[in-house]
Amino acid sequence: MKSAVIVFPGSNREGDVLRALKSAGSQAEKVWHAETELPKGTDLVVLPGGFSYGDYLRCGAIAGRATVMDAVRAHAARGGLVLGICNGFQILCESGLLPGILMRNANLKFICHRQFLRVERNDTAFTKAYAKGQAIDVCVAHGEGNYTADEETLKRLEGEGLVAFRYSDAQGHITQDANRNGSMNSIAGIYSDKLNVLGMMPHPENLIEDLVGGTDGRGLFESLVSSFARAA
Amino acid sequence: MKARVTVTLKNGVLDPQGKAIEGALKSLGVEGIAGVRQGKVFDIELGTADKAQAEAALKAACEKLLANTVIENYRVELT
Amino acid sequence: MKARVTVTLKNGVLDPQGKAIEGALKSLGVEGIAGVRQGKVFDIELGTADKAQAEAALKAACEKLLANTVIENYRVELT
Amino acid sequence: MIRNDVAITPELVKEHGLKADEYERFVKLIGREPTITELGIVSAMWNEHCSYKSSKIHLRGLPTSAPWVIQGPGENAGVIDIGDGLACIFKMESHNHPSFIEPYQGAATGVGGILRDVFTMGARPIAALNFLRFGEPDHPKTAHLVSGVVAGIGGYGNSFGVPTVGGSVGFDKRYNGNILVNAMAVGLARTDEIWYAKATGVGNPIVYLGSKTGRDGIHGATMASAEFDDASEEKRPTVQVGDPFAEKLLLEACLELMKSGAVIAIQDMGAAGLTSSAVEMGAKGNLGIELDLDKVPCREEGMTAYEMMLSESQERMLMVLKPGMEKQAEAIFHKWGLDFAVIGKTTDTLRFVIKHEGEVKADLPIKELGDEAPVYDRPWVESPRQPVISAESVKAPMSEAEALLKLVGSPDQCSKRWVWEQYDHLILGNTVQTPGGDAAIVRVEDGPKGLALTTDVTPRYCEADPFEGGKQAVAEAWRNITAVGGLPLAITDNLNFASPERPESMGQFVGCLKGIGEACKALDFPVVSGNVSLYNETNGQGILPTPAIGGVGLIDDVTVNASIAFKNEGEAIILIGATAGWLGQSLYLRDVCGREDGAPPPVDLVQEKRNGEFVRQLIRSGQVTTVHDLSDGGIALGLAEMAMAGDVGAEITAMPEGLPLHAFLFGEDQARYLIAVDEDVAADILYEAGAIGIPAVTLGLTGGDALILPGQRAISVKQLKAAHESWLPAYMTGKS
Ligand SMILES: Nc1ncnc2c1ncn2[C@@H]1O[C@H](COP(=O)(O)OP(=O)(O)O)[C@@H](O)[C@H]1O
Ligand SMILES: [Mg+2]
Repeated sequence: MKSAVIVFPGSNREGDVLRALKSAGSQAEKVWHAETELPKGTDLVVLPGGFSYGDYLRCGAIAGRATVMDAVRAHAARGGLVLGICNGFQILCESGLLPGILMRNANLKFICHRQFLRVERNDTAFTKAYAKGQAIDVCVAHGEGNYTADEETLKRLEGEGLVAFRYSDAQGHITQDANRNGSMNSIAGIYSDKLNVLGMMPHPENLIEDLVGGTDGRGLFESLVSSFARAA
Repeated sequence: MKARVTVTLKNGVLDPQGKAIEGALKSLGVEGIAGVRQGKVFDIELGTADKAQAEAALKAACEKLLANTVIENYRVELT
Repeated sequence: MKARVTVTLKNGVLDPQGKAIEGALKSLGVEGIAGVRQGKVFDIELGTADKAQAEAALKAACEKLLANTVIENYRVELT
Repeated sequence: MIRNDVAITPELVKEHGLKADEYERFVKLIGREPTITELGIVSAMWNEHCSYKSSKIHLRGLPTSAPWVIQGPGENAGVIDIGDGLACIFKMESHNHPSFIEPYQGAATGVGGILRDVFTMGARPIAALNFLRFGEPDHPKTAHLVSGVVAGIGGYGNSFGVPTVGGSVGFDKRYNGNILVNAMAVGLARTDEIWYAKATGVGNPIVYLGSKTGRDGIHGATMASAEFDDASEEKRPTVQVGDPFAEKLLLEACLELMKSGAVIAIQDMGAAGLTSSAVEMGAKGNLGIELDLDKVPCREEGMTAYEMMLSESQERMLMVLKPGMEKQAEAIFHKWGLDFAVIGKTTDTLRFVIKHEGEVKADLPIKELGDEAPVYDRPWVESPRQPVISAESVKAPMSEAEALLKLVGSPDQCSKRWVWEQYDHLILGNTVQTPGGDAAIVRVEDGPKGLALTTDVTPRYCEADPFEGGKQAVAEAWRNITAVGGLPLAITDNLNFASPERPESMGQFVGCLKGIGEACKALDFPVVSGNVSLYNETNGQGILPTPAIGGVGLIDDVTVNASIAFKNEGEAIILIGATAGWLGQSLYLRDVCGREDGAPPPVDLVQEKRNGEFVRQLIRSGQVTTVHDLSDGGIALGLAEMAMAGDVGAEITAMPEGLPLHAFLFGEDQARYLIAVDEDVAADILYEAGAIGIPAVTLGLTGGDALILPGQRAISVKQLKAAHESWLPAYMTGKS
């Protein structure tokens, strides 16, 4: 599998996700935001975490309008896979690839902590390596991760099974306490209609080694790589 | 020429920040505030003296970047 | 009663946000914008019909929370 | 001839923070009345912050070298060799005064400044730490300052993309009018790719990089050395606003430019901005500098030479480039969206010449600006000796169990989770030990090495006995690094003291420095960088003497380390080091008995070294993975922290001999560690310790869900945690 990690001015977790992709067996390279095309043969586009353009104006707003995003949109329209993590999720929402928006955390503070997520479905390219309903232990690090959408959008996301992950406790129960940023329906990540675009606030890329907190994040990258191993 | 663009959340869109500010004001002992909604203003210096040109530039700026028209409204005043 | 509080950066205080927006507008091809400074607005619903009370509450809200008076100015309009 | 259109009055001189005799010295040096720009320049260069005039002679006593030290104090940051061709570059710096005036921006720009110091030398920052002291919790300003400072540190570091992995937070009424915000940054570079401030070559271009210049913080450097009074809250427009986004771009652009081979010298613009960076580059290189201020990128209209020379706008750098490389350098900076301008050149005149709008605004001898700055041997008096308090003379006002619960939930000892959860401590994926333990551990690149990082000092000890307190601060940093398995290599210090013009506080400074020096020598732990912050006082009330120590240690194999958490049930808990039950200046005495007196615990550096080496070897040989050093709150607090971190209780059965229980449990004797090991291994360890004369005793066993102290009611780990975790969040939401 070939991954392109888009780097915007202010991206800062591109190295973390490159490491995760490579250790799962993907080829991966950085692509500068001013490019108009993706590298040939790109299977997966990753929008990494960070503070693109300082997160000034609205998180992800300026990056969402960068030149390279046209190429990313085209890639998604062809059914190509796109993964947006944290700031990447915010960029996906701002660029119209995913619905809704990420608002300031309910406590108005940046929060960085370990967090369990419930895997809502395991039949997508992103989650095959997990069990449905499994609680995975990853981390979050964001100031604006409070997922918000209008009622209709929310209904559609829920009705069509487009919620990818929810904040949960260690047993996979969805509780108020586990939803620290105040997201609607405890949403931590969502898919696009065709399940080929995933945006999520938590950082699976930081949980890929026992030495550094655990390996529950690996499944996501391994799922992606294995999807292509079979296809190829 | 100068302009002020005001961007506010559409009615019905939840404003967690405004809510938190309400809460904070209460705990600071500020009484008599029943609701807060937060928005943004942009004070813009225009590079043109032509009103029509200025308005076009401002509209473009708002639509393309300053407001997320899915959830926000904007208003432009030339000053 | 309602009020709008506008909070803007004092003159001379660096506005990293405004600077980034200026740059973004340029690269989006929006022409004719020479400068941007970003501020905040708060649309406030007051729990009182008494003007003097409302004004006192708003002043307290601004000084204590809404504006960082070290670097920001604020203006209150009852609407 | 240089035109002088502002008359330099005694008032003007005073406003610039120069004493009359200092001004006279300057006039004599240049042989004429200075221009206003020159007055500004000298006031910046000769203030305490830049000239170290009160501290210089005492700093000379510190040990600064070791075989692994590549660069000691005197550059932007200290550099040590960590093997494999890699260098660790680090420094700590204060932003106390700006943070008191505007906590968010003050703290944010403090972080920005220290990150810049580190990447100016070619290092990519890999970790940040911070050392914070606030006024008493009940003071009306404290919560606001905590909230702003913490948000500011997070706001800058998180966006910049460096993990903030450790620090320290404390409260004391002595910081009511003068908080401490010290930030430390740690970076990594190749040993053959380190950059210095020294300019070389005549006629080489001097370039300005980064953000534009505005009227930010004009007189900030003078402010950092001026005492506070009630009017200083009016000094507002000098506040600088940080732009972490610009700094991140500056980092990437600088590292890219350094790789291109275009850079001769580089210096960040920190305190006293363009003035001190330019003078430093020239003076170090024995060269003159000529600047044309018309070329300086400005953000505001009509800025004068005076303003440009003193502006402290953030996220700016000055470089000397190889001639002919300007275009290439400019392209790199423009790619990153940053300003780039050639603003001057190096000369062979040894003069610092400033031109603006066709006129010479300053023409000063460059070396003398630094070398001829006043140096003071200020009068000082030794701090009065405190009596040693015998353990028997201190009555326990409550049971030991209640006392422990009280301490665990006290402002100083409660969990600082509320703080460090606002910091991204996981970014870069190398944080092996997160905040909450003895020292943080970050892996170096892909391993196998790691760095152990900590910041420490116990100000109440330093006040009661500056010499022992200074020793203790270094020893504690050394111990915290040792406790995770690190080999302590070097420190950076941030010396926060009150006015040097009062002999008592000068005495504290002198005493602490002697203690620091002595401990550094004994422990092979040299000082490679640091910062002095004097005049920390309000209306004549000084802060506690607070020489914060930032320590760096090396772990050869980062997978072999120790943490404080009890990991298994049924393990033997062994206390290493001697216990005399020292209660003088202990937390127990202060927070449980309400007394702040007595001599602090003495630090025996020989024992310190011997005990530490023993523990480190136990960790490195893989025999022990659960270790906690003992400091504030003694054995009892140490046990509680180990139990809470691991969610495993413990029962302590060893009763002290000839010591009151509270002195045994809460005494703060130094050079001690608690470890927990399998019972079989325990016997070996006790034997080994005994063989080389290190005191070691088994206190009890881990297990159960409560901590049981001898003869005391069981306190459930849950209850401990509730007390430990609740104070700060409750306080910050106004519910305590
Ligand atoms: N301001 C802070 N930022 C990050 N971590 C902090 C901060 N304050 C305290 N901590 C963390 O909390 C833990 C306990 O701190 P402290 O009681 O000072 O430890 P010790 O007594 O071992 O020096 C440490 O891991 C420390 O890094
Ligand atoms: Mg410790």
